[in-house]
Amino acid sequence: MATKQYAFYPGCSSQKNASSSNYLTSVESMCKTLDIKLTEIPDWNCCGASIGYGEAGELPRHVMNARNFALAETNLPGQDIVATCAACWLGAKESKERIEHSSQLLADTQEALKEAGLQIKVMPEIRHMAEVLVEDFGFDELGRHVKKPLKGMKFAGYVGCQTNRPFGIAGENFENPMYLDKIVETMGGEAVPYDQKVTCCGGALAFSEPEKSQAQIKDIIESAYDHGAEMIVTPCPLCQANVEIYQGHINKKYSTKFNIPVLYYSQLMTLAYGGSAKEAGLDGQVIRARKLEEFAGK
Amino acid sequence: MTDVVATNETILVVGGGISGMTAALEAAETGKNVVLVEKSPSLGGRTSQLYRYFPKMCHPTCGLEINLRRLKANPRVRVLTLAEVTGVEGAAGNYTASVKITPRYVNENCTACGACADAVQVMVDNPFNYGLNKMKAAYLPNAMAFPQRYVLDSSIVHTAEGEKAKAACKYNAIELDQEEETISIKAGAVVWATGWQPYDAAKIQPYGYGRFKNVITSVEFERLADPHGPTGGKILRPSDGKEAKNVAFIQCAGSRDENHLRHCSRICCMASLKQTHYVREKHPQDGKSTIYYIDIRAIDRFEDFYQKVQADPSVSFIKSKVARITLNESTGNVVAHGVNTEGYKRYANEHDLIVLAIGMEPSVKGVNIPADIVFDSSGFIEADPANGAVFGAGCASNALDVNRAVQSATAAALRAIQVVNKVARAEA
Amino acid sequence: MSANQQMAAKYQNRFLKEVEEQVEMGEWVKMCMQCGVCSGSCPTNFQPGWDHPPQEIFMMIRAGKREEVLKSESMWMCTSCYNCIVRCPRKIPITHIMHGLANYAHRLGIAPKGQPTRAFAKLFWNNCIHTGRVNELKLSMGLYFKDAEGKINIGQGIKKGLEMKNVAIGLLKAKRLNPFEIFGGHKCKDQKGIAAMLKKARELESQRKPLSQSGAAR
Amino acid sequence: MADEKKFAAYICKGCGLGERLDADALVKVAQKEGKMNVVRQHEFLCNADGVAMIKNDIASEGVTHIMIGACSRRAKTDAFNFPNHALARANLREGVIWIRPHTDEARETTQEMAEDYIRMGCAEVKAMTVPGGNPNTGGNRTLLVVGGGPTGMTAALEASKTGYPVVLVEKTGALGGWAAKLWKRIPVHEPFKAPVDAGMADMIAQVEADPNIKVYLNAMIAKSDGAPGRFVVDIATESGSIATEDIGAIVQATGFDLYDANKLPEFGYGKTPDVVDQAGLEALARAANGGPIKRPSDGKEVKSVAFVQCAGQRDASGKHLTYCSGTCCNISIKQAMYFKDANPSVDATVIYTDLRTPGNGEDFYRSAQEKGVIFTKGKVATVTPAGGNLSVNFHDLILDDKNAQIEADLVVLATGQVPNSGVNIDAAPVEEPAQGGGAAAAPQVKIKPISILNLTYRQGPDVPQFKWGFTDSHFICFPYETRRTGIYTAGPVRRPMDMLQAREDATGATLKAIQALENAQLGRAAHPRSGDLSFPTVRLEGCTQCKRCTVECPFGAIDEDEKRFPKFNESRCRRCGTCMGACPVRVISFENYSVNTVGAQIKAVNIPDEFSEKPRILILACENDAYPALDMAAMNRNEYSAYVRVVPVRCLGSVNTIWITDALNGGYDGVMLMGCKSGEEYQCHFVKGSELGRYRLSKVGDTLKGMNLEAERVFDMEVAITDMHTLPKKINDYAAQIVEMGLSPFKGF
Repeated sequence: MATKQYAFYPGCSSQKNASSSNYLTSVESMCKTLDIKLTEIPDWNCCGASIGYGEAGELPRHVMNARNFALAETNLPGQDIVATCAACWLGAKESKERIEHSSQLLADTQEALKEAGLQIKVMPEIRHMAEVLVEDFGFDELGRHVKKPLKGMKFAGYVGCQTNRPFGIAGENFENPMYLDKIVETMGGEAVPYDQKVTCCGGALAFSEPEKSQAQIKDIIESAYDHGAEMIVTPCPLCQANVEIYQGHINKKYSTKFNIPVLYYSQLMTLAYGGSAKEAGLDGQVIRARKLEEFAGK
Repeated sequence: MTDVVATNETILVVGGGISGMTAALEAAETGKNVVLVEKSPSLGGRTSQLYRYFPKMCHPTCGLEINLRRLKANPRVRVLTLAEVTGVEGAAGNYTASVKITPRYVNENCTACGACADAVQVMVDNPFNYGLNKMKAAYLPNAMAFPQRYVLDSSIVHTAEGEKAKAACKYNAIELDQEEETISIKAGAVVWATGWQPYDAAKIQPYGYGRFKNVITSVEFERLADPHGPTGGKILRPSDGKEAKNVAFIQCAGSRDENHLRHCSRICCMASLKQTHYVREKHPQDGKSTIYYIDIRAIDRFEDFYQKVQADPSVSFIKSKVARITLNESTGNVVAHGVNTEGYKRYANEHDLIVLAIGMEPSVKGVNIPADIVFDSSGFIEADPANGAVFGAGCASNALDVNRAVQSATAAALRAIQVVNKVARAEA
Repeated sequence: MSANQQMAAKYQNRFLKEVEEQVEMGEWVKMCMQCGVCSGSCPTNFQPGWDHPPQEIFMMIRAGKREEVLKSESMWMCTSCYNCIVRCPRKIPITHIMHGLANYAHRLGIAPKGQPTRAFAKLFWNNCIHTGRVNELKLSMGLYFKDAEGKINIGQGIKKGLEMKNVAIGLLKAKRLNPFEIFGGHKCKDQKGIAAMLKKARELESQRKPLSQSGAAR
Repeated sequence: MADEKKFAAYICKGCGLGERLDADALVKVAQKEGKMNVVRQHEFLCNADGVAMIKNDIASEGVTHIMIGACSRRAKTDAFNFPNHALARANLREGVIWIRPHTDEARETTQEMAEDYIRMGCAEVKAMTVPGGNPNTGGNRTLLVVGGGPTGMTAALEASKTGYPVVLVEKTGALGGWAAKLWKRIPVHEPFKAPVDAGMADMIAQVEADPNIKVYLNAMIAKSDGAPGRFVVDIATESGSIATEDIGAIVQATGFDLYDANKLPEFGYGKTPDVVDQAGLEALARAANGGPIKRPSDGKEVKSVAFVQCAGQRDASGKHLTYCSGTCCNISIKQAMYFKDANPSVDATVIYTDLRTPGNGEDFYRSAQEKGVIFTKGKVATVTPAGGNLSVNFHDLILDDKNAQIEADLVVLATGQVPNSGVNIDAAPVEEPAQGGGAAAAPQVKIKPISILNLTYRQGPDVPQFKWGFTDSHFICFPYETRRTGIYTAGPVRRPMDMLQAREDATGATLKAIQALENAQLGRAAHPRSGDLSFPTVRLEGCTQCKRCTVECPFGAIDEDEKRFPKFNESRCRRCGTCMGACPVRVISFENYSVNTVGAQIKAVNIPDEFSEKPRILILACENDAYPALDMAAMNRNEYSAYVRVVPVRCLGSVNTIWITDALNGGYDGVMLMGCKSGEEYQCHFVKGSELGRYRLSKVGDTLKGMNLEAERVFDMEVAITDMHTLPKKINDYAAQIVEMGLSPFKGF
């Protein structure tokens, strides 16, 4: 019987072979160490993401999330829903709040769910994985499992937007959240202070208006470099992807020489917990994290 | 043991700032007996920490001197410093207040000669200057301090330093064995004049107070401009002691904000307009002030003060709530980012120093007033019959400027007098 | 109506009321006190093409500038970073209002034609509700091979595809892009249920916010 | 107090005085030159033992006059407190050892300085008599309240509640003032969300039911004569008969009038009835009685209304009101709610440049927004008719649209308050030209303002005005400082304000009025020398009837009697001594502060001969600001010249030029005068004291010429209490300048 059990909501990008499958891999290894049992919500569906607004409108978006709530509640009663993706977490949390605040919306949601033979009886809690680590475990506990401290490695903790605003992690500061830096330090690494910690990466604009989002990504990477970071670490798949995979384009456009690996906190933790490069999903880096690969090899 | 003669015809005034002093003096000069309780070691309160007043640009210590003269001349007011009211029982015309008195470790023999301060080496934060500098652990709270008597910081009392101080005093003024005591005082009516405190600027995250040294609050700025202050009146910015010539003022720092203080603090606009004068006073040639505002609230007779500042070429106004402040790491300057809403103009302006026109929080907030009192949603004491003979005065009752606070305190004094007169008639 | 009267027709609350009825969180627009902290907090605001920041959009709504607002690109530039929400001194859900305005303009069919984010949003949603989960490959292919109006455009697709070649190869190497997604890939089992559920939801929504009595007719 | 005077001097050796000074020598000075009957020194004079010694001398030796040679008169006042005894203090600590270096070279001059201060202290105390209090008191305890609006009624009710009878005079036929004409008022309690009943009916009922309050309606003040505690007031009633009342003190609550909207033709006022001012809107709202508000022109229900803020206010051009009335934003918000509460579909727009809703007004503002009132930051240019409606043409400052327009059924102009303060007694008698050019539109008939109080005072029938017709007051620390003792103004006549503030103000003014009559009864002074029992007396046989005292008194305390001699009304007097300073023949004095008490000190100083190279500089320092500044300089151990001798004065206004000429004749090399800032932003606690003093001193030049001395030998400087860092330098510079100039030839005459 695992110490902690959660209804797992991986989200579209964290599926096998999807754009953040390496996130999934490392989360699984991390959870093994921490003795966390994640049970995937059966037949979960997409949260609609923020960008969903354009076409979907209000109710359909909430209904999509409501379906996941209902599925979680029926199949995994009493378990909090845990999302690893910032957008999934935010979308779900938002829908939960709205439905809870409007009886009208709740009624409509139930009516729509009925079409899929579902119903919300109890509204489950929606948590982000980082939230779980900080609140249900705490840094001391997370530190207890460290076997190989990430000594001498400098990371820029890139929190970004959606794990930070508007909800954020309880007790954190919107402008300068510290939890990610603390995780890095707990794993024995060094978190460099820099001023782009919560700058937006451009989010969905990365697809539709790349030049706009890439301008923002450039600022983030530049500042990370300027403040001596060797790698960037983030809790958000979209941030990870945006900041990592467009470096080539940015180099072309701004004639920069960016080549900085962008990782997930779960990858660092897996490694610090003694996991292999594979368990940490390092093979999933578009920009290889050589230093970490060597570290894992040792 | 502190002994205080008080009866049901006595008026208890809580708070020794300008409102409390006014209430006490007006009542005493009308022939009533008053006990004035102040929690810090000397009277004067927050106004005594201001350099100048708007709109006359005169000095608060000038009025304080008069009030102290009135006090020295008036045997009807009994002043207790380092004293805090911890409980009030009873009802209108018959209250008993418990007052906790913290030791000063210096008795009335003190002549304020300063020998103890010369002897002591330990330095402690100077609260009168909002901790912007340090002072000897044996200190006179400020140049105007009344009672004019030194204080020993409790941190040194039971140390060798304490002994040094004691040894240095020829007049047996230092009593290292003084202990905290609680006395109870009878009163027919209570005037609650505990004033206000600056809102915690660190809570306004985008402005980086606490993260950026050169972001300070308006109350701290007053100390920088004051010749009695930590810099002797030079506006030196905290990060590197460089003279600040290009200064920005951000209005509604905490006020008019659902995330912080819901009310408008009333004084901040005028305070910033006033403080632009400080910048010009210190740097007539190349001083530059910028005020970021939502609405300039230069109310009633103050309007022409605003018009004069507007006419000053060294001051610019930008209608905008600054979105965030960042730091220029190379220069130490702070950069205000935002949009001028008059016609949508974006800006990122670099300043030597940014002053947050910090909001006014009633001091009663958080402190539980030991009597069940009706507050408004901002924590100010409301005028309400349910309060019996406990009357709010000054900034404990509303966000007020000095002039209005004094009016409010004078009115509170009359309300208190009405109660004790009734008692007197009953007892006669 | 004379030009003057047309002018004057503006600044009447007609459009504001329309927004309150039709737009998600639209009832908050009237609460803005024009401090501008949202405008200053918006990340894309500091880039070209961002013609009206939120606070200005709100003022335009109050001023009855219906066409200018609904046809504006501005709302479509929201990156959902939520800076405006956390800083607004009136706690106005600005991000959602911007989304709501975009969606309303889209529903009315007067949102800017060829607005890439508008197109992507449509594409994304259809992609994700098709099987219940996003098919990233199809999504990106769609993004490249369909123009903003949703029409297939091979030439453009190949061009964009080439631009993105390195990215794609990178992801492929990293096993973060699965070519076989093109033949199905991730999907929910109960697609029927999802479809029915969403159909119902759309019905209900259009009942709650019937366009007919809205400004669309005007 | 027995005429038998016994003088005692006490010299303290504490705080380093013993080490730094030759105390025995000081004792000798006090005995030989000071001619003190008893002289003692003490190691630690201010402690229980030292004070006991003094009290013992009072008891056993019958000492009546005490000279303390110790610290500043501002220090240890609790210890050195001997009621009913004359007290002078020689400032040896802050005045001498703390401002002098502790060196052997300095020792001689330091000792000389100390000895002079002992001489001065002895001379002063010998010239003093113990103040006995003003005998010319009055016992009237009735308050006169002028004005029957909420301010006046509050004053009446509060006074009655405190146990004082009230006479309330209202010029109209009903109580309530403007407030009685309101439909609703701004809320003053949580929740600050909606307009509430103005509560005037209750208040009027309370006043009418109060046996302590006597109300005169349709009545005016025909004559106010006398002084606090003994005013005699004639009240002209409707019937034409005159009622006479004995009054102790007066509260003037004459309120405000609306700014005349006819001066705003550009906003269409007067051209169409559908443009109203705020009072006009209140009338419409009362007529509607909670139902939909109809517009005047055609009785059509108002579907859209626009509020124009700052109409004729905040106008730097001088054409209209310069100031902001402070209340109009909340009033317009309230009035917009009238419409929204009756019918939410009405379009209500407030056009403002700065929305001013301080304190919880912010809640009221938010509440209006929730109700759908629209706020537009803009500047209105014109209001013009447009097809049966009105078109408000303005510059939208947010969208920067100069040609923005709002069509409205009704337009409300927020025109603000004009104080109703009677005659401006300081106004030049000559007909002033019509204000600006703007009002010229309507040909102006100059109506002489009607006096409100009709005071029989020499200086005029009403209280002096401050700015823009608002009645005078110090305005910051001491809002109730008045230039007409015992007469306190309250409410919008002092400053534009809403009802809540007005009622608070009225309550405060009532206390001050009660205080004034109580103090008058005891013969004590009012603020700032509250409790002072000294009062001015005049030797009429010496008076030349030059009238300077009657003209200059900042408080209008002095009238002229039928024989045209000055008539002092002591309980109007504030003891500043300006009259004493003004008197060319020096016949005015106070028991403990006179031409002599200061003159004697000046003469007592030992003047070294002109070859000694030791100049003497007299400093006459305002005791409220300059003297404390010198004290604080000393506490900071900021050193300054040993050549100066400082004499505190009550006010620069009390400085009589004779002191200066005597000093120069006596061989002083220079005189520094330290007074407070004068002029519009005056910082003088006697309002005009320092200004009048300066004016007088500007004439000293001729005297100097007469003596053919350099003009620089008299130096008048403005000193603020914060100058403790700069003051010592200024003193030293002046001393150097004097040395440069050479010593005065008048020594040893």
